[in-house]
Amino acid sequence: GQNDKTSEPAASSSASAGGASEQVTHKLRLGYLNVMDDAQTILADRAGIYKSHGLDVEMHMFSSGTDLIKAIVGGQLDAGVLGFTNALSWLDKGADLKIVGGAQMGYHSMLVGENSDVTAIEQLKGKSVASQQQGSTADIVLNGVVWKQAGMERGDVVMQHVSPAVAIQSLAAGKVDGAFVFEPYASIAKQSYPVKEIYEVGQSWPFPCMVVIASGDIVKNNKEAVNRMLDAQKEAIDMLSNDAAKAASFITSDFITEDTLKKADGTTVPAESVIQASIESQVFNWKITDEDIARMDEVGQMMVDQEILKAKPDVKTALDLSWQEQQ
Amino acid sequence: MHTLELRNVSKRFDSLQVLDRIDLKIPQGEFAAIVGPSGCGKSTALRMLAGLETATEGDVLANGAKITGPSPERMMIFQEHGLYPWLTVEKNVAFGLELAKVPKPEAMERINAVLEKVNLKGFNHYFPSQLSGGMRQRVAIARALVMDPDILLLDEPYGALDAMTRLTMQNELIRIWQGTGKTMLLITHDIDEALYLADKVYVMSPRPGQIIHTTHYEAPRPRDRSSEEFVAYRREIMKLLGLDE
Amino acid sequence: MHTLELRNVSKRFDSLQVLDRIDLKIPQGEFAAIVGPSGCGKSTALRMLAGLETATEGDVLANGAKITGPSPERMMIFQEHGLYPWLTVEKNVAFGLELAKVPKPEAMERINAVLEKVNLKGFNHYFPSQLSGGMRQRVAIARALVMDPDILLLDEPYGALDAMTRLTMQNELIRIWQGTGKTMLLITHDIDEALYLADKVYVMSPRPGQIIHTTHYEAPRPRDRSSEEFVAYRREIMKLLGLDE
Amino acid sequence: MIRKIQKLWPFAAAVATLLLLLQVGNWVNPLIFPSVPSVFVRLYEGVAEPKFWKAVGASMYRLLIGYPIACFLGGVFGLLAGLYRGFASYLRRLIAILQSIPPITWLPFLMIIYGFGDVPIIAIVIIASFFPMAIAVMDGTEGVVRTHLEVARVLGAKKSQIVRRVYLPETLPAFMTGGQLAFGNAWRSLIAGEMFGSAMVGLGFSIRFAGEIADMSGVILYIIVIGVIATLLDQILMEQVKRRLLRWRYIAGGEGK
Amino acid sequence: MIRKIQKLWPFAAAVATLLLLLQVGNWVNPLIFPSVPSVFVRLYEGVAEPKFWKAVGASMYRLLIGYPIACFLGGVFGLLAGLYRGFASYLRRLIAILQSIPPITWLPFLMIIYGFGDVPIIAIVIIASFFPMAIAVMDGTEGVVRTHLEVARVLGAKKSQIVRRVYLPETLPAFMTGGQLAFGNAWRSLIAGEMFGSAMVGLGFSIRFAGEIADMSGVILYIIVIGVIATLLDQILMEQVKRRLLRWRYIAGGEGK
Ligand SMILES: Nc1ncnc2c1ncn2[C@@H]1O[C@H](COP(=O)(O)OP(=O)(O)OP(=O)(O)O)[C@@H](O)[C@H]1O
Ligand SMILES: Nc1ncnc2c1ncn2[C@@H]1O[C@H](COP(=O)(O)OP(=O)(O)OP(=O)(O)O)[C@@H](O)[C@H]1O
Ligand SMILES: [Mg+2]
Ligand SMILES: [Mg+2]
Repeated sequence: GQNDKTSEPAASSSASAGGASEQVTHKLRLGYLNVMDDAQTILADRAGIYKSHGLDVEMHMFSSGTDLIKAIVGGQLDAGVLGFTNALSWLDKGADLKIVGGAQMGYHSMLVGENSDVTAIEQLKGKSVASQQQGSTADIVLNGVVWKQAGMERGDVVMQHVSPAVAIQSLAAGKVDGAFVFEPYASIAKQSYPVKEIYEVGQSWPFPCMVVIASGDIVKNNKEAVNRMLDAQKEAIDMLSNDAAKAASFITSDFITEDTLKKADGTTVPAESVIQASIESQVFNWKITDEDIARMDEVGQMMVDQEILKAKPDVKTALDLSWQEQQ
Repeated sequence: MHTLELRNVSKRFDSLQVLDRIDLKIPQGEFAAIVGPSGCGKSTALRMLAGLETATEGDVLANGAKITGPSPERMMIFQEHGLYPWLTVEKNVAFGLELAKVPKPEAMERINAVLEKVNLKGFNHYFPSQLSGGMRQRVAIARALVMDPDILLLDEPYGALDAMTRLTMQNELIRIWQGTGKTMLLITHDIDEALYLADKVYVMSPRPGQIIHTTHYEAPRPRDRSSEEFVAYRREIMKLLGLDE
Repeated sequence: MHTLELRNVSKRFDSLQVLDRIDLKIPQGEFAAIVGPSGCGKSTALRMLAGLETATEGDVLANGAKITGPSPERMMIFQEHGLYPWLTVEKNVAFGLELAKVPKPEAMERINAVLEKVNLKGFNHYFPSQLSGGMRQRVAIARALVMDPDILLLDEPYGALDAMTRLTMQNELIRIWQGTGKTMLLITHDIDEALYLADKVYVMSPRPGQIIHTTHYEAPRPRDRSSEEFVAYRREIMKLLGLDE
Repeated sequence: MIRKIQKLWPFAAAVATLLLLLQVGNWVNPLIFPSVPSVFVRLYEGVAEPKFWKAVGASMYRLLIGYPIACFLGGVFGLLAGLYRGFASYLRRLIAILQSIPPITWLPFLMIIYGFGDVPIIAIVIIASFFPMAIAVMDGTEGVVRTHLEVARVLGAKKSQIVRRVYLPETLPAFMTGGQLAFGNAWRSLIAGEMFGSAMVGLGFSIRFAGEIADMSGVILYIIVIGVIATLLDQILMEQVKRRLLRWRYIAGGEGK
Repeated sequence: MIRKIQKLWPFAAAVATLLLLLQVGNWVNPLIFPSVPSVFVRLYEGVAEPKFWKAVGASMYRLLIGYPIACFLGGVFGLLAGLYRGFASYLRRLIAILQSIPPITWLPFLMIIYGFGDVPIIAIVIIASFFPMAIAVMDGTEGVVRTHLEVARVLGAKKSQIVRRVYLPETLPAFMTGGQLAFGNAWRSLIAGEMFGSAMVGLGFSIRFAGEIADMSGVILYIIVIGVIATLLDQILMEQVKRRLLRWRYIAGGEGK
């Protein structure tokens, strides 16, 4: 991946030459998380797609969506790709934010040990599961959808809130019975540890987990830059969906530092192929459909049920889908 | 001419009456001493003369003028010597001269002269922690002397020393004072010390302090602590202080 | 019978020779004193007799037997009094009795008797911080006396007191000792004090300490510090210590 | 009465300053800083909820296990080091090195070794508060007045009696100082551990959760609660214990006549 | 020479103990604890990478901005409080309250106000190290020997001369003590802030990142680096400065003849 990255600027400069006809370049400060959910924005940067759309982006990595959204609310960032629940929390407090586009559909796998007799969610009752921080999108969905579908509720399972890497380590070490993780951790785990997937939320309850959130300020004052950003991300999503191998060549080094990954059986696999598999497991989507909006509404209700929000938010007012409508 | 005078001075700290209508006159060039029980207000009286404390009633005068604050004319030497531990002997002695902006060469000359006088030549660059108790006390004296004050106020300068070093230091004090025309006022617990050094010994009562007796003893120095006169004066003062044997 | 004896004792700390072939014999019931310049090894000698220090050469004996460690028979009273600040007067005095497992009622009786003796009746439940310097020193003496030791070793017990309180305390010490048959060994800087209190005064040389003179002065007590004999002895000792006036 | 008020005014002024700062923040940016009245309303509502007390209880539980263990271990090590010079220099060095590593950095390890739940957080509390306790007791023991030891020997005390009757009471103030320093460390690491460990309940968790869900008045609420509890425990409880145990220290030195 | 070795052995023994513990951990559970040799290999490889030096550089940069600011502010406030009694009681209370709140809890606020990057972390470093500095200087100023002030007055010093020539040199040791305490706090909060703030570079971030990707030898590597840097800065640099500035304190009290 390293080599691809260094050889890439040549390609992007030719691309931006084409973009020169689109007059001035716009500066844009973007935040992202170093997870597969944000692959589109990472790829758009690493592959020079932003540049080719006349954008001069400053990329800032964050360790969580809750940190990222704070930087947008505080005015230090213009936009970012992150879970829409973060936006709902702050909209509830009166922050000026807009959801301007889609990014990725929710993907969260429930992993258990290979030799575990757990084969369905129901069987986790009374056991322990490692997942992300309480209040995160994953946690909201876990409680609002996964447990509910299985007829359980919060408290039926002992939760451990840790980072995805530690979650799979703990699962491998037998400290927990299950791990609820997203990509690329699920793929890495399946390759490196004796674990298996028993459930994936995106299959039974697809929802627009990650969205593009922009500050109200930039939407109002520089709509052009926002639109170009969404154009670029759309192009990146096309690459992710149609040529995962090429996309992987750009972004593998963001996730795995070594060139190869050691498998549980001692053999090795090339890092890029792990990332490629991870990309292929995801559903990226730049569009927010009416169905998605309905899901977002449902999640809003979950947040109220889980006492994260006081009143159910009106998701519609948070949306600004004018770019999408032009497509 | 009276260089130092307390005129009908009383002092109260809140409700505590410390001094009660004290009168005291010390002419220029005299060596006076005050003895009295602990807590009777000796230090308070001295601190007033130094300008560090004000009287509740009465007047505190120097050369007939009211004392309103400290002045380098009236140097006080504290029991705990009060040397600055972060300054060398030389710098400690130079402190007052520097404040008075005395030119460097003149200051150095005066410092060296005074250090020689107190027998500390060659210790210029020692820190106080490197000196013995007696040497420290001598630096404190040098620091006061270098200002060439008309008046020296000494508050139990030898309280912290052992009895033997003390005897040596007493002789040095005489040597420093004699023939300079300076006025000295010494506070001490030690009756022998007062009689050995001073021309006039004021005896104070317990709190509220009053001057109950004044001894004039004008034998030539060095005095013989075993002389009949000395012994008689001592006996008298001890009786006044209720220390009959 | 000699109750306390240093026989040809030398003491070195590393390469520092502190005591040099000291001989000393104190018969039972005698009040002896040691004077000498600072650092000559007085405390070291006393601490050997207390069993807190060992001799490099020679023998340290009590009643003819070698001293191997401290014993409640030989009580030492320290200059800094060493009271336990967290114990009341009563508990401080009781400390040794409790260690010796003396039954409570007997202990209380002895404590009250000794407190009365040192004039501290009624101060049983005071903490040391609530007492004056002189009172503290008396508690330290009471703590030693209550053990009814044959021997009292006093290391400059009045060094920290002012000259006047000191005079009072000296008289009390005499009162406590007289007629008890106890052996006393007092270290002091103060020649007057030694002569006023002791039958025998050992004069030590500067380090390495040697006994250079012994004064036998057996005037009845209380002694007159102004008597001719007293004054003559004082003058003699001062001369020996190089303190000529 | 007047004395009490005189003692209270600096405290009242300090609290007023902080509330004023918050209110000014609210005027400048109401999105980030809740107004003072709204915080009081939240506080009033908060204490009525069992969730709130569960958080307080969980934190107290961890504190009450970790802190005494640290005090005990610190006391024992400090006492031993104070008695044996060589061990003291060794321990001082060891502590100097370990103390330069923020306790929270051990979290990744502790979580893997002890799994989840209370143990890693309690371990962090212990690590954080062991050091000041050990150092204070070591200093105290080394500072025991030599005369006090010699008096005891002269009065006939054996080694064990000296430890019990001189070393212990004389180092008690050091234990108390160490205990107070250790408490500050314990409390800070407890909250930090709960914030960033895998705890699911506790004051630290609550504050972090509030931060995650953009509930800024919740963050302020918990900051206040954390400050109040620590102030109560430290200034009132600890000071009282100290005054009780060290009564002799607080008796005004006077003539006593 | 022999003296130097005598001074070094406790340090060597302490380091040896820690390495031994690690090695024992490795024997017990090689998955969690890397072996000592492997850590040294990692260390050797690590220092060759620019990434490593970028992390060190970022942390140092934040420390070198935040710490001096805290020392300066703490010194000024402490000096003022030492000179004015009323202000002192107020400041003490304010600090007592603020100090019971772990600095890291301000992070949610700081992150919104200052966003990402260095500022929130520097702010935490300042908050954490301001307190000990202010308190130490306050104590130092209040503890100025009265005789020293009176001597200066008698020798003819004016108010400003007294501040400059007595208060300042006499509180210098307090400044140094405060500075050392503040350094410990600054360092610990720096690392914690980098771990949990939104910093994407720095030693704290590195250790957290290693923990998140379950890279245990990376965690150990960074723990060692953090410990070594702090020990070097504190024990060597600070001690040297202290000895230089407070030369008179370190001169053995002797007869001087
Ligand atoms: N600043 C002060 N505030 C209140 N009381 C004071 C103050 N200074 C002195 N005193 C009180 O005044 C009385 C006399 O004090 P002073 O120091 O003058 O006594 P002294 O005769 O010098 O005693 P000593 O011989 O013990 O030094 C004491 O009772 C002391 O407590
Ligand atoms: N434990 C020790 N180790 C090394 N040197 C010591 C020790 N105890 C005493 N000394 C040295 O032995 C010498 C004599 O000490 P000692 O305390 O016996 O003197 P002293 O005659 O009591 O003096 P002072 O009158 O000042 O109390 C001093 O130089 C002292 O430094
Ligand atoms: Mg006085
Ligand atoms: Mg001695």
